[in-house]
This record gives sequence, C-alpha cells and structure tokens, in this order.
Amino acid sequence: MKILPQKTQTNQSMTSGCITIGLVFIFLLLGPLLTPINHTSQNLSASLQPPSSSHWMGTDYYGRDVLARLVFGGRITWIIAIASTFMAVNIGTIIGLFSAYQGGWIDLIVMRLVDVMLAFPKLFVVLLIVGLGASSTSLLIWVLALFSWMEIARIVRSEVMSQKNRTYIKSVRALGLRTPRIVFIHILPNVLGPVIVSSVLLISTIILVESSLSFLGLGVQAPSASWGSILNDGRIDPLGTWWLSVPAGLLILTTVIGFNLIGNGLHKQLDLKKIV
Amino acid sequence: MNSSRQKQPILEVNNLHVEYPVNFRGGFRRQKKQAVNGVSFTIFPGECFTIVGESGCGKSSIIDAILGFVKIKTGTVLFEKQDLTKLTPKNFRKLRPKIQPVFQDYNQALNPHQRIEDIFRETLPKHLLESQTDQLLSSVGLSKEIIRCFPHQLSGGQKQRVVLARALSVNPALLLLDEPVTSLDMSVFVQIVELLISLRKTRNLTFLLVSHNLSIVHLLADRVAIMKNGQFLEQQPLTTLLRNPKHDYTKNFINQITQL
Amino acid sequence: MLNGIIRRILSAIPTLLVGITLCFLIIHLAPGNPATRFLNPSQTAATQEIIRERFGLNQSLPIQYFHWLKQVLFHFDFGYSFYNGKDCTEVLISALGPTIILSFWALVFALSVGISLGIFTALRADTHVDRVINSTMMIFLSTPAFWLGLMFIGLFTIHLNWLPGSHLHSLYYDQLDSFGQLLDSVRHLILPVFTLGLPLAATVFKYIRAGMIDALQSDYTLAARARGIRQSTILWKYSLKNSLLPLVSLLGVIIPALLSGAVIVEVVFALPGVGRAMVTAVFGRDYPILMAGASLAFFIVILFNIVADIFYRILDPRIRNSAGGL
Amino acid sequence: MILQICLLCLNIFSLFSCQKNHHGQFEHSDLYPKNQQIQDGGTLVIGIRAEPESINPLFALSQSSRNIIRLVFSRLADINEDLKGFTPRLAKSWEISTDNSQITFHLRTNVHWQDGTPFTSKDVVFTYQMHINPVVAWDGMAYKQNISSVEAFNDSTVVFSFYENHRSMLSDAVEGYILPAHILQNISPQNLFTSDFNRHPIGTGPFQLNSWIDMQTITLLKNKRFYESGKPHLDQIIFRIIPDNFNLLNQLKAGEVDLVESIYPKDFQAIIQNWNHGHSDIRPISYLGRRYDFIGWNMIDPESYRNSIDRGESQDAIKYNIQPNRLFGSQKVRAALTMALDREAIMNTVNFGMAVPMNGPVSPILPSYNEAANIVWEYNPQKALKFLAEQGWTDSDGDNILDKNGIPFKFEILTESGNLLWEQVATIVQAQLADIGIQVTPRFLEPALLYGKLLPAKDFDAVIIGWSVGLTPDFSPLFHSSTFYTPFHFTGYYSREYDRLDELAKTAANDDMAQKYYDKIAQLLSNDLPYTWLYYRMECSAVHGRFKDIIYDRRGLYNNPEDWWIPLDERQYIDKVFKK
Repeated sequence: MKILPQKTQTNQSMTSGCITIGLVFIFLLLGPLLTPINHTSQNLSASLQPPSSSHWMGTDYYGRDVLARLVFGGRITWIIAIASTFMAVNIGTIIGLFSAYQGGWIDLIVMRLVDVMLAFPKLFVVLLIVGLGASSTSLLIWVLALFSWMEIARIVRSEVMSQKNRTYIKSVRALGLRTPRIVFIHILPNVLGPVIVSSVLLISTIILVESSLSFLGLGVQAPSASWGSILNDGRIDPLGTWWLSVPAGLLILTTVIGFNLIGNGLHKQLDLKKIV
Repeated sequence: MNSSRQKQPILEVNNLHVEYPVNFRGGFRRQKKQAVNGVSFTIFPGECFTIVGESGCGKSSIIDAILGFVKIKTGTVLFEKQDLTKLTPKNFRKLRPKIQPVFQDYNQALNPHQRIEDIFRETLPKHLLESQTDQLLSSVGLSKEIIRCFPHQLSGGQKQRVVLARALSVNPALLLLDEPVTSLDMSVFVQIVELLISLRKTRNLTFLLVSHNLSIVHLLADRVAIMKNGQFLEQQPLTTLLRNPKHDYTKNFINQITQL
Repeated sequence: MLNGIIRRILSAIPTLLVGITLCFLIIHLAPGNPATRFLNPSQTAATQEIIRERFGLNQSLPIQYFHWLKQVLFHFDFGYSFYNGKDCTEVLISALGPTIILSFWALVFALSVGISLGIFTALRADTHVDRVINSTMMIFLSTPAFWLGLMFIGLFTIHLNWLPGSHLHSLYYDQLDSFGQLLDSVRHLILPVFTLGLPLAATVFKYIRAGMIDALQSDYTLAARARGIRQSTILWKYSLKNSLLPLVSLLGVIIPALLSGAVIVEVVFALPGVGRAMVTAVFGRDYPILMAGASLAFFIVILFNIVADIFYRILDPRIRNSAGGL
Repeated sequence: MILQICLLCLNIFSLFSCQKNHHGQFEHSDLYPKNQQIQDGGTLVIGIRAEPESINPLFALSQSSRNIIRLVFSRLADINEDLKGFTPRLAKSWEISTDNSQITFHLRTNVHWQDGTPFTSKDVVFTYQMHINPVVAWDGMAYKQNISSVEAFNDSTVVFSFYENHRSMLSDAVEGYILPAHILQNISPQNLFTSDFNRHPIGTGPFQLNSWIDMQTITLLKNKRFYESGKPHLDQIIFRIIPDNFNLLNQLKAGEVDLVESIYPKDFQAIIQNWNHGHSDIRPISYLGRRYDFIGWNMIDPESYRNSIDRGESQDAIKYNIQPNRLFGSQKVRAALTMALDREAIMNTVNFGMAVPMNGPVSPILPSYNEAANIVWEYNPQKALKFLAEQGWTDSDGDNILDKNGIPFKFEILTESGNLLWEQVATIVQAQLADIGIQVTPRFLEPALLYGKLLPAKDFDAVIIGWSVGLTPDFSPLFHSSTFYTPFHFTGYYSREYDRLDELAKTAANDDMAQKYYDKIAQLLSNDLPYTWLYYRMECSAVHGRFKDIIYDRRGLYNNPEDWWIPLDERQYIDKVFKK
C-alpha cells in the first residue's frame, strides 16, 4: 500500500524509536531468561542488597530480585498504558466520528463536554478519582482512559469535519450509500493517520501519569508492581537504594522517549497534507 | 429542443433559497449568509441546462441543494414530480442514484484509501461486477489495468474519467456537472468534453452544468442561465442568449467567448 | 470585537458549571466517609451524627449540592475545611500565591528557553548542534517530573550543596536585608522552576522548531528572500510571527499541564501551593477543599483558554477579518 | 492513621517498678551533667510531615498537633514516668475526700494566659463544660463520664465530684488541657470547629504561637509569663512542614532541622551508625512507644451479620446467634495461621530491629505487662498444617491450595494504603501463608475506605492495622461484648469468660488483685487469638546533639520541653540569627 509520500528512507526518528521500543520489548519478553528468580519469591534475610552477581539489580525490602520485578512491573506498566490508550482511542474515535457526523446540537454538546474534560488538569482529576475510589489496576486503566479520550475525539472530529465536505464523500453519498458505511468505510480510514500518531504519543503520556500516581502512592498497588511503584519503593531513600529508583526511572524514560520518537516519526511519515 | 417542451420536466426548481450558517469559534449564535436567493428553473429530459456565473455567486449551492447536502430555507425541488425537500432520509437515499454529481476537484473526488475496483464494488451487484466494471471503464475510455490502482497513481484526466464511471455505475438520469473540466489542462479538457457529449447521446442523460468557463458552455449547453449574487439575471436558449443578451453582465461574458 | 469577547466568556459559563457539577459528583459519590477520621472508641452514634451535622453530611446529595452552589455563587463562600475548620477561600488564596509564583517563572523559563532554542536549532536544522539539543529536549519531555525533581535534589542539594531543595524561604528569611531576601527566594525557586519548566520548555521548543522550519521553507519566506529583504527581518517579521501563533493556542494546553506538574513539584519541594493542598485533601477526604480547589483549577484553565482564544483572534488576520469573527 | 485507644482507667497504685521492664535498655533519659550551668536561648527546628490540623486541644488528632498543644497549653497535672504519681502543673496540689467521692484542686495563683489575662478556677470549670458538650464532640469525652460535677469553690480552688469510686478518678480529672474561658465563652460551641482560635491559640504553656505560615512553618516563641520561673530555656521552637521523607531526612542530616520523629527504621539504622562512629551530630533516640501492629481476624460471618442488621434483629439476638466466620470462626484455624507466620522475621524485616515481640493484649510499657502470662504460638508450619487438617482443611485436589468441602482456603487481607510498614507486612504474610497452601490477596485501601469497611460494617476477612495504646490497660472497647456495636470492636469476638474477667479487673480493690485478672485476660486472649499480635514498635526519633536534658521515655518525647537547653559553645548560626 503506497499511499504515503516517498519520505520513508530517512526517518531517523522512526528508526531510533522502533529500536528503543524494540529493545525494551525484548527485555520484557525475554527478561525471565536473564534471571531464574521468581519476582514474588521473598528472602527476608537478603533485604535491600545492592547489585551483586546473584542479583544483578539488587533486592528490594523483601529480598525479591529487582531485575525480575522490573520485568514483571514493566509488563504491567505496558499493559496499563496500552490498554488504556486502546480504550481511549476507541472512545475518542467513536465519539469524534459520531459528534462530527451528527453535527448540530449533539456536536455542540459533545464538544462542550470535551472542553470540560480537557479543562480538568489530568493528574488532578485522576488523583481525585483514584484517591477517592479504591485503587485497583483495572480502575486505573479505566480512569486513565476516561480522561484521555478527549484529544483523540477532537482530532477525529476535526478530521471528519474536513473530510465530510470533501467531494468524494459528497459523491458516495450521492451514490446512495448508507451512513454507517460512509462513516466507517470512507471517512474512518482517512482520519486514522493522525489518530495513530496521537495514540502513540498518548501511550507516553499515560506512562508518565501512571508513574506520577505511583509516586503519590495512588498508582499500581502492591503486591502487583509497575515501574512507577518500584521507583516509589526506592523513594524513601532514592540515593541510598539507587538500584530501586534509578533503573526503574531510566526504563520509564527510555520507553517514553521511544514512543515519543515513534510518534514523531509517524507524524513525519504520515504527513497527511500530502495524501489528498 | 422545441420538442422537449412538450415532455414532462425531469427537474423543477421553484423559488429556491439557501443560506449557510457562518461558523465562528465558541459562539452559540450563528450568522447566516444568503447563497441562493429565489431561483427557479425547469430542466427537461435529454437537455443540458447550464448555469453560468462568477465563482461565489451561488451556483454550487444550487447543486448542493438538489443533492440535499445543504438545508433549503424555502422553495421546492421537484425531481420527476417528487418534492425532494419533503422526502424522508430513507426514501431520499433510494432516489439518490438517479441524480449523480461530478465535481470540479478530481483530487478530492476519490477516496484516497480505496482502489478503483473497490469503488464499483460498492454499488454494482456482485455477479455482474467484473463485466459491468469493464464496460463502464471502457465507456469512459479507460483501460482495465487501472482497477488495481489507488487514486493518487492516476493522472487528472484518468481520475475525472473514474469519477464519471462511478456516477454512471448507478444508471443516473440526471448528471450534475459542477465545473467538471475546469481544473484539467487543455488537451484533457477537450477529451472529457467529447466524452460527455458522447455519453449524453448513448445513455440518454440530462445535464445540469454549472461553470464559469464559457468554452464548455458553448460546446454543451442547450439553455443558459446567468447568475449573479444568488439570483438569475436571465434564462435563455444558448443561441438566443448569444444573439440577444439582455444584461450588460451577460454581454461581458459573451464578449469573452467571442474573443476565444 | 467586544461583543465577541463577551459572547466567548458567556459561553464558558455552562462549561464551568458542568465541570463543577461533575467534580461534585465524583467527590461525593466516591466510597468512604470523611467522618471516619474522627472515630474514637467511646464514640456514640449521637456523637457521630453531630460530627456529620457539623460538616453538613447529614443532608441529601442534591441539597448539599445546591447549598454549596448557592454559597459559592452568592457569597463566594466555599465552606470550611473538614480537616482543620479553616475557611476554604483563605486556604486557597494563601496556597495560590506559591503556585502562581512557581507556574509563572516556570512558564517564563519554558517560553524563553523553548523559543530561543527553537529558533536557534531551526536555523541550524540537521546539524550536530541541532541534533544534540533536540535529543536533550526529547529527554526532558519524557522524564517523569518527580524523578527529575528527586535527581535534582540528590545532585544539587545533597551532593553539591549548592541550592536548597525545599520551601519558599529559609527559616531566617525575616532576618535578612532586602537583597538577601531576594537572593534567598531566587535560590529556593531555581530547582522547582527547573523541574516544572524543563518538560514545558521541551514542548514549546518542539512547536517553535517545527513552526520555524516550516515557515523558513514556505513560499512567502522564499519570496521575501528573493526580494532581497534582510535575513533578520525575514526571521522576525515573517517566520517567527507565524510560528508563534500556534503557541498562543498551546497556552490552553500548557496551563492544565502546569497545574498537574505543580502538584508533583509542590510535594517534592515542600512548597505550600494548591497542588499540595489538593493532595492532602484527597488523602484526608476534605470535600470542601477538594471542591474549592477543583473549581479554582477549572476556572483558571477556562480563563486561560478564553485569553488564548482572544489573543488568537487578535493575532490571526484570517479569523480577525472573517465574517462573523471578532 | 492510627486510632487512639483512650485511657479509660489508670493504675495509680500499681506495683510497677522500673526493674520489672526487661526492655529497659530502650528507656532512658539523657541528662546533661548537672554541674553545667544551664544557659537560656537558642532555636529548635522540628521537622514534621503534615500540617497540624488545629492547635485547639478539643479538636487535635494528629501527633504533631498534640505535640504543639503540649507546648502551648497546660494541664492541671502531668503523669510521672512511673505511671503512678502526678507532677503538679496548673494545680499546685490536690486532695481526695475521705469518702473517695471528691477531689479538690488548689490552683496556682501566679498563672497568666498568654494574652495577659489571669488564669482562674473559671477556666477549669469552663473547660469541663466544653469537654462534656456533645456538640463539641471531644474525643476524650469518655474520661469525664464518671464526673458528676465540677465546681469552683473560689478563684483558686476547684472541686471535682464523682459518681463512683474508681482507681482512675485523679487521672480522669486531670485529663485534657485547660482552655481560656475568657476567649472561648464568646464563641458558640457550634462554631468552635471553624473558629480562629484553632489557629491562634492562647494557652498557659511554656511556648506561645508567634506565626503560622500555611504548609510551611509554625513558629512558637518562649512564653515570658510562664508560671515556672526561669523556664523555658529555649527562645523559640519552629515546626517546619516537609512532606517528602527524602527531603526531611536530608534536612536533618544537613542540620536545617534538629528534631524528627517517626523515622523509618531503615533510615534510623543509618543515623545510629553515623552517631556511633562519630560522623554526625544527630543523636538517635528510641524508646518503646505506644504502637503495636496486629492482624485482626473477622470471627463472624459478614453476610449473616449484615442480614441480621437488615432484618432489624435486636442487638442481643445478633450477638448471640451470629454465625461464625467460615474461615476464622475456629480458634484452631486462627492458631494455625499464627503459627504459619514467622513473626520474628516479619518484625525484623519491616522494623529493622526497632520493635519487640508481642504475644498478648497487654502492651509492654504497662505496669500490668507480664510476658509469662501469654500463650506463645511459635513459628511452626508443620503444626499449623496439622491444626488445619484437624479442622478439615487439606489439599485434597492437589492444586497447592488447602480446601474443605471443595471450598479453597482463600481470603483478602486489608490494610491501609500509604502505610509502608503495613503494606510490607501484608506482602510478607501473603508469601508466608502461600507456603502452607493458603491464598491471600492483599488489598491496600485508603484510610476512609478501610475504616469504613472495618469499623461500623465488620465487612472484611482479615486486616493488618495497629493501635496506639494509652498508659492503662483497657481492652473493653476491643473485646467486651457490651461494645460489640461500637466501632473498635471489629473482630466480633465474644466470650462470657472475658466479660467476667474484664469487669473483675476494673472493679478490683487494688492493683495486686487487678494484676491477677489482667494475667488471666492475657492468657485468654492470647489463646483465643482474635488478633495475631505481630510486634510492639519502638519510636525512632533523632535530635541534634546540642539539645540537652531531653527526657524521653514510654510517655513520649515531649515530657519536659521547658527544660530543654543548648550550651553556649554549641550554638549554631540558627540559634544566633534571630533578633529578639
């Protein structure tokens, strides 16, 4: 499929992003091979050991292997980020499509709602809900998704608005096609580009918000773990127990950079002005 | 042409008013812009009725109004005696294939993510798909190699031919041609106009042509309406108009043609 | 023009109301009872009822809501904190100061660093300098703010002992002369402003750089260059002006980000701002403070959206001159 | 949040002696050589984690609020280290009437409120009225239940009358700080919670509030009118609010903060190391505090409890007919769970050695503590499995989880989110119980949610929390059947034998008799195991070495703030910079 302009050869941002994310992904996938130790097995007598040959990344309070926990926690972080992004993208796309295609009062009300939700400082309100409700991983995914769909909805709406008045849509409407068919077959594929770009960037944002919540003690709750919560384990003494705070922080940083790079790369590559 | 007068009109537009809301960010109250301001005309089967005027005079709004893409403020649009403004959306949709538009901007007229063959798959019955597609493409002068292509791989003239083929695929009675050749370069222009003329004959089509380009008007039109600021200045058969223009505005136009 | 502004402001009122109502519902429908804080072993049911009454929790939710709304709209009274009985308006006004100071300087920092580096690198696109700055900014954009803050404290406060890592002033601030006080405040602000400002600077940088590169390659710039207009004139009058425009609308995005960031920075650096007041209130289930804080945050964000809109309209001739515009 | 257990009765005549406490090494006072001349002046900076909610004794709940109140206000008398006698404060002396129904307090006549108004008996009477006013809802109201009236005989004499003769009469009378009548009588009790007084208190204590900058600092200055002449020695005490632990400790190390309480045991170990090697001036201070942590088992079936309440059954009917919990209703199961836990390892891991074992209800700081009275369930997984098998819990389907009649042994253990220690305990408990085939899911709930589930509703399986104890043994709010419906009795424990012993202990004629019953209570509860006691915590604090004469013991750290002082040659910049 060659709908893209010929800019593919020199997209450094894309390449380096893919490599970064690929490496982190391989780490998460093959991590258990690096360390034979189960991430839950405790050894209370070997608590808070610095890195050594038996524990490459040291141990935490319970003498659990930090490397194993980084792998396990990373998977949770990724699952949360990807699951809530997936949900946010779906919610945002459907609302955006619906709102733009219906137009009129519905559009006005939906867009006001989007304004309202965008006006919430994200961390503030997620803090509010997660803090007031009992925090569980699934609640976290839901809340993160429910407060992230608005930008997607806006992008979809504005794209649909611009596509809607293009002549090809007028033409297929004149052919007598049904509305759902027009929306999903003709409009949707043409707005997916910007949606993909912003959802990749959204993954980064959600990873950052989740780790901030964990820092405030509201994110993923033990005995489950995420990079944010592992980092938070080391928060009591970030320098003294650097093997808890530094690797987790660096992994968050790397992943976020990776997704940002991919997002930027895609943005360049899908330079949508040139498609139509 | 005189004979057509005895026939039933295929399209009858009476006292059409169209206005557009002017969107502006954040506000609730919207301002309106009058685009079409009391236009009436009748088109008979087989004829080519042409609306001529400067860009922005409201020509395209008439087409949008007939296709039901803008809300009509007052007035009626009768297609084969049915008032389109009073139809339910469902019934309107059923009637749609009868009236097909061809727009100026061929770049935007095709879905960039759809292969040519998929365009026809949407409307043609499955068992006839292949044969009918071939037939349609050849009738607009395209070879069948292009069916695996995406629109951006075609030239401007090819795209406009595909647009025509798509419109013909639903067997329309009335084609609404909105500046169909204006964006094409001169040689392609002539080919497309010739194609239109032959299609009109072979398929017994009626045209409503909208243009500010007088060469195509000269080649295609039977009757011409001159439009300015949302209103018709005059409506005449082409020959009458050329001989005896009533308005100064019309005269200016005709001078341009003679200069060509 | 004025008409348009007034209309824009009026249209924000329903937004504000819906938002506040949503907040109220979120806060009051969340499970858990704020009065459990006051439990003690000898407490009787009657005493529990008195405590609930003290906080108005004995009434039904709609009554609580309308009472709250009435107090806010007609008396500008957000009620009293459940935690310490303080007037919420007072709490927030005193907390707003540090948040404004912090956000203001972070914004100034972000804009000045972001814009200047953006222009600098746009003029040197695809050189080594550009790549280095670009990647550095990418890192700041991707760093969790609290981690950055902790690392700053570790490095500059503990390791090097150059800068203080908490509070707005030293303990003996009042004993210093006015220059000393200024210096003291600046020293205390540097790390928090950096922590909050660096990710924002990176965002601004991204926009400016992209806008500048676009503008520098655009037809009007090329045409201007062809006419022999001086490079600096092209830069300032043509390119920068056009790439600053998206920044104005970015303001609407930056303000919520600033407030979110302030929560973390205020906790890490022990600054007495709105964010920290809110975190404390979440943990203490201090409904009135939460409501007041949420309304305030809302108000600020919407206010800045309106301001950004108005500026946008003033600056962008396409909107300014279009029919029905301002 | 640690909920407070009130001191409902106090052993004034107990036979307690210092030697009896075998953890004596943790309780000592570091007195400066007496031959040194005490010098006035200097500043103490105390780092605290959260802003105090109020400096009004009627509403203060948090530890930091209570500490500040100790500095600003005074009581009639303070309890001594031996938990027997009292040191006179606002009361010069007191006598108990021959029929044991009245106590007459003779007040000091040289006391002034910090605004200059003289302190009189009116203030004492007014304070009592505030204490018993239900609208105020003072959390210590229970202390005053046995008092029938408080009357002023003259400006300097107050008579407390009692309904019954209890051993706790004197401590009940002196409980609570005295409030200024001349200020508070102008404020209606309804508005007291929101009054300005809470932030601008006027007391009679050694220090007075100078300024309170929100979420930053609270500055107390020396009270020049303080009734003990020549005291206090320090010029000012500043409370600096630093929520982030990392920052707090670093400011302690850097000397910007002089005193920090409740240090995490791991950090405390580092402070001990540095002090012992002479690397730092930060002196570690530890003593057996007031807190212990335990696992509470829900002994009744939550669903049947809820259903009975919904059916509106009488309280007695519920109490006697309630179904036992399917898991923890059996004493053998609770004993097995206790034996399955390596409580010593738990204690050492989470406390880094800063705790002592606890096996029964009586806290080690109390005179009535008797280690030998408790039944100790040593760590023994084999025996635990045997006990469980006797109760029908075996792994019959080979999935490594015990089951009985097809139901697996699974439960949820709740604890408070944000409490690092308890979260750690929950994580370890999960792992250790998994070893004997019990599947535990830890759930960390935000305090308001946790206590909402626990305290009124009894809707839980097991919970890890802790109590903060008073200086007298009183377990009736936790275990006596008469308190079955009050919040703190959440385990649903019910035993006629316990009720009998509890009443006997309270009404015993003397402490010798009472001790016998307390031993029996300890034996009964440590056998019945409504709780599995985990450990008794030591308080870990640190203070800069230049502060002298700080007396700390089981009562806490703020026993004699008016006596703290700094030698001239150890003064630092902060001690000198403030202009008088």
